[in-house]
Amino acid sequence: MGQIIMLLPLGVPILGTLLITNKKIIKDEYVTKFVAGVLIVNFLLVLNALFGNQMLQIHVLKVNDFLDIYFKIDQMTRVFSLLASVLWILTAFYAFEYMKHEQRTRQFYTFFTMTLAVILGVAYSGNLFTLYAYYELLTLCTLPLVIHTGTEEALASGKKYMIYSFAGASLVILGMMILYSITGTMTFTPRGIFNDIEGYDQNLIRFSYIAMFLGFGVKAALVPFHSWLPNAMVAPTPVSALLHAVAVVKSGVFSLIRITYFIFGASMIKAVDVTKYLIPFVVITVVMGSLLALHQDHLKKRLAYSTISQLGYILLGILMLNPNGLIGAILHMINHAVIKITLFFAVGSISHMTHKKYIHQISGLGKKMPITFICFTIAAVSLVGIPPTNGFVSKWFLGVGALNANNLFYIFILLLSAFFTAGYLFPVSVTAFFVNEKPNLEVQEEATLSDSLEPSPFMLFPIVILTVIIIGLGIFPNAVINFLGGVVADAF
Amino acid sequence: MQNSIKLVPLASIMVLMLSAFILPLLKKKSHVYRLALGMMVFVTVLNLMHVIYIAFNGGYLFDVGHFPAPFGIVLRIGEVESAIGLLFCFVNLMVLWYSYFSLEKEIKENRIGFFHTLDFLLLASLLGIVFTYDIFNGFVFLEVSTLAACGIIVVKDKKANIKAAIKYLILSSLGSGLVLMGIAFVYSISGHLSMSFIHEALVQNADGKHNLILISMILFTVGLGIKGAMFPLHIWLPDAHSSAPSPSSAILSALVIKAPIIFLIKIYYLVYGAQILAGTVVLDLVLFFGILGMIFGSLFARSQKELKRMIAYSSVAQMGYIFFAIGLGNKLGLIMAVYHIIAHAVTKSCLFLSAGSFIEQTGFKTIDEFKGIGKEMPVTLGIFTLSALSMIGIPILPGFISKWNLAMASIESGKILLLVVLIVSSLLNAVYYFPIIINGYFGEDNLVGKVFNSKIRPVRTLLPLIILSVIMVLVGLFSGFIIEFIGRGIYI
Amino acid sequence: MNTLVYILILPLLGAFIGYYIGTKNEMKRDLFNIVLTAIELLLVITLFPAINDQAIEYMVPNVMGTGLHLKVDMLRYAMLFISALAWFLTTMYSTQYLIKKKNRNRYYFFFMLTYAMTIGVFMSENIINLFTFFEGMSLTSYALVIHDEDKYSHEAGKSYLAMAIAGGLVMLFGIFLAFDYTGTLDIEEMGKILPNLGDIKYVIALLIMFGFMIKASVFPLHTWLPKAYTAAPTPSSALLSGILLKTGLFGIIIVLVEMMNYDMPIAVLLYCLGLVNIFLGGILAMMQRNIKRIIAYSSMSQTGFMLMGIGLVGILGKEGGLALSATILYMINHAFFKILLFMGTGIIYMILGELSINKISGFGHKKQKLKAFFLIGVLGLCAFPGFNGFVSKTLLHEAILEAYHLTHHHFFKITEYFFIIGGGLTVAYMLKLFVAIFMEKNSDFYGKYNELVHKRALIPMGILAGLIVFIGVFPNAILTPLIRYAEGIGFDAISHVVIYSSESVIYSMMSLLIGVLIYQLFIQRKLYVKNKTGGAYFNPSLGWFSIETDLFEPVLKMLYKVFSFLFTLIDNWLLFTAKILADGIKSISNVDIVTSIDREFKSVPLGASMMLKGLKSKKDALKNIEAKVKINEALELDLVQGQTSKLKELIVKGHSKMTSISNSIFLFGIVVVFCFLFVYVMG
Amino acid sequence: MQILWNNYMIVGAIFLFGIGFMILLLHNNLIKKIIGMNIMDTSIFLLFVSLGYIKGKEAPIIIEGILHESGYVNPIPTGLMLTGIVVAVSVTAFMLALTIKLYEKYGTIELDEIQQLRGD
Repeated sequence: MGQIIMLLPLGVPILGTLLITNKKIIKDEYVTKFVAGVLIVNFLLVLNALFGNQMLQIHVLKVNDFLDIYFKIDQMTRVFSLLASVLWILTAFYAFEYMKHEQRTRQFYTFFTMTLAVILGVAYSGNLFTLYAYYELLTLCTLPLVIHTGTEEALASGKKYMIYSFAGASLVILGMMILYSITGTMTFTPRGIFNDIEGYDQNLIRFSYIAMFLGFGVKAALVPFHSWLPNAMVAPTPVSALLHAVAVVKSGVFSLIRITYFIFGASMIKAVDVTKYLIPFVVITVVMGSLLALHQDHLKKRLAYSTISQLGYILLGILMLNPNGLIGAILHMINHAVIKITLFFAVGSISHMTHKKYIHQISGLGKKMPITFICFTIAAVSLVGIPPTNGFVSKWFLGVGALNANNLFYIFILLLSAFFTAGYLFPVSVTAFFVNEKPNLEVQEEATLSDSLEPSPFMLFPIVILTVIIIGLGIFPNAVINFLGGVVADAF
Repeated sequence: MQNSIKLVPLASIMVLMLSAFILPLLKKKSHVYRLALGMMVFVTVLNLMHVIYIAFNGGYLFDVGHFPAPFGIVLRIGEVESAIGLLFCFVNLMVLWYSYFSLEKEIKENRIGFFHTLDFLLLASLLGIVFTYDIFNGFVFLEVSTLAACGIIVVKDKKANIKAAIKYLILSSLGSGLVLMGIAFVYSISGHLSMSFIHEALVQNADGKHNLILISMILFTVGLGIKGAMFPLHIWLPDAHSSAPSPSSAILSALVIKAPIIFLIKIYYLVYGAQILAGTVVLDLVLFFGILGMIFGSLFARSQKELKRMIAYSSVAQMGYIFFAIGLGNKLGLIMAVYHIIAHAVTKSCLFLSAGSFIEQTGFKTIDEFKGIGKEMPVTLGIFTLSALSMIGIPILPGFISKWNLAMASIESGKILLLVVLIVSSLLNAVYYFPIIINGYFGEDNLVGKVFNSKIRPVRTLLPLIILSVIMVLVGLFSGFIIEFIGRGIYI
Repeated sequence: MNTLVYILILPLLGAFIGYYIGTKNEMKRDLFNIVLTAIELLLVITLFPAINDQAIEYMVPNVMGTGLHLKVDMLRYAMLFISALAWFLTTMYSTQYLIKKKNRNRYYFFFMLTYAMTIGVFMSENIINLFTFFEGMSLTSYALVIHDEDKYSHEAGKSYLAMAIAGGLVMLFGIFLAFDYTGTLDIEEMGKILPNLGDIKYVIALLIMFGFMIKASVFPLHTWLPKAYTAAPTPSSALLSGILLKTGLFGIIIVLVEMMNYDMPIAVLLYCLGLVNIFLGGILAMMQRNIKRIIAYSSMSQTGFMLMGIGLVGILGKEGGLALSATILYMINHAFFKILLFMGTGIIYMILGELSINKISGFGHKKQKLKAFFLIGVLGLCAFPGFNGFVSKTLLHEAILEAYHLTHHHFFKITEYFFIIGGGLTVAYMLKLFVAIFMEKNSDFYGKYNELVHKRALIPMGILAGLIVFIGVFPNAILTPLIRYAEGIGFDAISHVVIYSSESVIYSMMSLLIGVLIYQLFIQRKLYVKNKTGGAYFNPSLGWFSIETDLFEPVLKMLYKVFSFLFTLIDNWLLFTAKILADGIKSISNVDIVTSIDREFKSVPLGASMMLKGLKSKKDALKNIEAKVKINEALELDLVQGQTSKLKELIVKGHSKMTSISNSIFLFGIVVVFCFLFVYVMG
Repeated sequence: MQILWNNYMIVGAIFLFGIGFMILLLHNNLIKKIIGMNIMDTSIFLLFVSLGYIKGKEAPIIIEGILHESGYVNPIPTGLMLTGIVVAVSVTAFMLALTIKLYEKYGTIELDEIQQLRGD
């Protein structure tokens, strides 16, 4: 019985999607309420999966030992599913308001809910085959969201997103094939499936790990395959906020953690010594992301490049192969998700209210939209890693992890990139608050300068809650850290 | 009852032959349809029971007319033959059921009877090829199938049809000529025509006649290669498929090019046997043509303008997969060849029928004109997408299963580099299927001026398509059972 | 115990409540702020008896992961006291000063936040908390620096923030290393482990001190100071130079004393940097015309003195007690007279809105009260006997002599002379300032503006002046608790110190004399240009090589350009190659191919055919390419150009031809032959 | 060369097959192609029948009475070739029908002309 309940979080969103599609059952005005209901129910289900501590697992379809859809809950699943469902609800509220002036909202909500089901699938998957199946489905059901606006440019960026994702997926398949031919099993077992180090063909394992790392790296915006992310910014803000800051890229990172610590195992990777091939990619991602963000004048593009650089942090944390590094990576996964989604929401509400997309246009806007910009600044401060906020906590663990791997170069890279992060985030809030030449609000000419342009409570409410979470996680991080202790216990 | 089930293969051929000649006698169109469908349902049910029987009791030899082996014609019925037989009957039933609604739009009124006759003859000869254990008998059935296939191409007498038919007939008769010459050489060595006796003769005195065996093997390969659309010899396929009416192009692509391959496999492993085969390089030749087919088939498909020609070239690519599987030479490879025949038959017929209904409803031919068709015929494009996804290799669907196991087989046979070929070709598949789907469903300018559900076909006409796609998904889901079932009957 | 937490939380809450009240009514908010800072001052004062005998600590569990660990000993208490006093006085002062300025509410909000952060820095024992408050302080003080929102303040704010964050990150690097080697985050425990770590400890010390050095504007990292102080509104620049400068020095003391316990090489380094700061600050201060800039450079040179004091603490080792208390006293005194001077300039700026000496010379001639307070401030700064500056300078001087006796190293003898000359420099630029503003006679300022100088602005200056004189006259009141603290933390007992001894007075007279000499000879002669309307100072140092604009910026810009070019290349290498490939194929496919030449003649229009008769005979010669080329040149007529068709069309036509029946049979033949070859060759 | 000499039958058949193929390949006229195909088929039948031939034995046709069973040539290949001939004839018939249809549609059965016409 427990297992059926375990499957519910996956089933409910899919059921919701099917219901949304036909107009008769869900009339147009009930769509948003229905979506909210589905998401909240799903959140409760994920919560109850959180507290049951026994190892729930279920083979939905086991044909042969390779082709089986196998779901298992462990600490890592809980972390990712909780993060995803919380942020999904907040984005839903934000989207209800934001999508008012967009068209084809029904199609948007269908794929919006379906993506949640797929993300939870990725979180719950117990073996690499299920993970790969959901990973492919993720591309398919996020594609319509990316090309939602339907313009020529959106189609082009959708095409590019597709090409990158499928190339990545085929790399992953390549790696999986070789792995399966060596080991014959692909279920996630703590500390990896290779119990003894020798007895396996070293360079086959090395080749398979590199292939899978780069394959999943495409979704985690690793350097050579990252340029789909800035282009995907053409999507409406809730999409680019949720998907390209949280869901899609994090599923890439989540799967990397899965294969590194639950398939190959840290000891095997150390033995095979494969990280020295991958570190250059990661380092370039970190520095390049933040440096190029300095160039972008378009707000969302700047945040996109910042995502690339922050994901590089997480990958660095994974490749450190020590407990502190892993905690730092997962913590940064959570913190970055929360911070980046706040930044995107703030940028979204700016463009929603004043149709301004460029930094030079938003001078003096801070006085009109104080709450939005305050939250933006707090999130920016946290992303740079200034102590009282949560960004610092994860940078702290990443730093300590780097030291355990006795590699000072990582810390230098982390701090250099933190400096660039300050370089591209603070000017935004400075121009908003402190630059005071007359803001040319041609749109709201008749609106007197004094009245505030704050977005409606639906949009503001998620932003404020997320900022509170940022500060709360920053000041009381211990709760999260010992929650992650469980994950590290599995991995090492 | 126990041994009467063994009559099924011969009975189904006989019944089809007889009803083929009764059909033209009927005057009214509805009588023809009712009789044809009735016969088909009857034969399919027979085969279904036969497969179940085989599943429990395994294969057997059946002497036609109780004449013992060397002289009488013997039918060898194993797991593979019964499965393929069931597949052929089922697909033919679905295609006929589909054509029940749309045939009169493509063919003149009085030709419908002839179409069904030719179709039954074709099916009978295909079943004959699959079941027969005597190579000359196989040759005769081969000839009958060629003429019948030419017939159903020409039944719609337009300029392109006739030209395509002539080209197909000339090339096929060339092929049959080579096959006959091959039979002549094999007969000269062994003095027998029944496969088992030839095999024993070849094994005893194979030493002296080495290059005769080699020549005959090449002749068989090239001869049957033309009929099975091996890559360089596939030129007749695109013209034949694109000009023929959609039901017949579905039959052509799904069944007609499959039977010769089964015959080729039987000749390789039942006549020559694995040892002699391993001694020669013929399998590498087949592998080479398979790889060429996979890559260039997709490349040509990408550059096609018309929808049906594109799908035709995709068949060439998929046949490339089958020849690749045979060329690997190990047991898993052969099993995957048979499995891919089943998967491809179901998927391709689905694709051709949905493409046919597009062309029939909109009257357009080229892919660009099908932009925004998703709005007008959502369900049909949905089915088209599902089968396209299987082609591309989305997990759980059959396409992925066969790609995955092919990779395992190629690793088993030690040729790791072939993985890259597999990956590249599945990527190329995606390249030419996705634009149709994306432009069908999304894109601002694609959907302009398209009325929702305007060109929909009534649901009952779509029923066969829906059943086909459901079966396709089931073939994917229960691939484990199918592979294991085929594995029991494979010839190595 | 929890008074420490109250002291920390009060200004934090006050900031928010003040902002809320501010939106309602300005007057109420000013009153609220003054009352708040007054309470804070009282709370700090009540702490004194407890601190006097031994340090008090308080631990708030698992805030910020590591818990908030607050500790106040005498050193920290001194810092707390001056910041509480300074904030109280500047709040009173700024309520009057800011009337003309806009968005005051935001100003007070960040004003109070900086106050909370500074208190946090002085109180925190855990290095992470120290770092947190330190970073918070730079961010909130940034808002104070760019309060005027004009181009100049933005430029100053940018370099201030950039250096603050860079410093913070380097410090974080040091903290990482310290945590890795010592395993603990408490400064005291670190102090036990770090000293015996081998040469890595110098790397850690320097990295951590880097952040503090920026805030203390030590030599190479001082470039932000003059810009930030002049750009900021006067009360905040007073606090910036009075208190925030001290946080930097406080950090350096913590690292040297508590973490590294008097490590000799670091002490010597600080000592030399102090010297450099003194001279650089002094010379540049002399050159300036803007009075705020003069005082800014003067704080840089005073920091030099304090750095020398800290260095001496390290050098003297066990006997460093006196040097430590001298440095702390110097920091207290410097806070008082620096804030006083800034308040003075604030009043001038408030009234005239102008800061350059040439424009405001003679303003203060008739303003008796302002003149008196300003004079006390100047004398305090110049270490005139009887004022607090004299006390701390003589103590420092004693420490240098003691260091000389201890090490018998001539280096200290020379640095003692530099010490005196440095004092002289201070006197020189202070004279320049005072004489120009208060001594010059300037008719158009007679009697005017007296009523504008309000009581609320003058009271704080009066209190400060009183304190300066009090410490000057009764130094032991402050000195004895400091000395007891120094003995408390392990220095040797300090014999009774005589301040007003004869040779100390002689030394201060000597530096005064040098100052006057420099003023007469250099400033009057060189910098003062006589022209018909009277004199005007000019500032030669504008053209000088300034580290920031000539060294840091060009290097950083170049690096930035190189790397961004490299990364943009990496960024779209995939698109780049794809585009090149696509263009390549496209260009190949539509290269023009001249098809057969003979057809061309058939299509020649009739008129031209007569002309071509003669050429017909050569028709068959045209088959080869060379002939064709020659014939083209020969035919200057506008002959119909050879029927050209794109290669692409050729391929498509070829393809359709290729799939015709006869060609497919041909292909079949080729494949059969190929198969035979393949099998036999490979077989 | 000795092998070629003593199974001249196969060589002849292959040679005839080559001629048929060349006709099929080079002539544009459809009828000539059909003739070429027939020649190829007959060459194969010749090869097949020649396999059954035993020197000095007669064809298995009953003229007077049945000779001793060893007197006859191996009958199986000849029997098989009956079917082969039937197949070849039906293919030729079908081809000729298609040629007529082609003529109706294109007005010519010269394949290169059809090629140009079809250039649409």
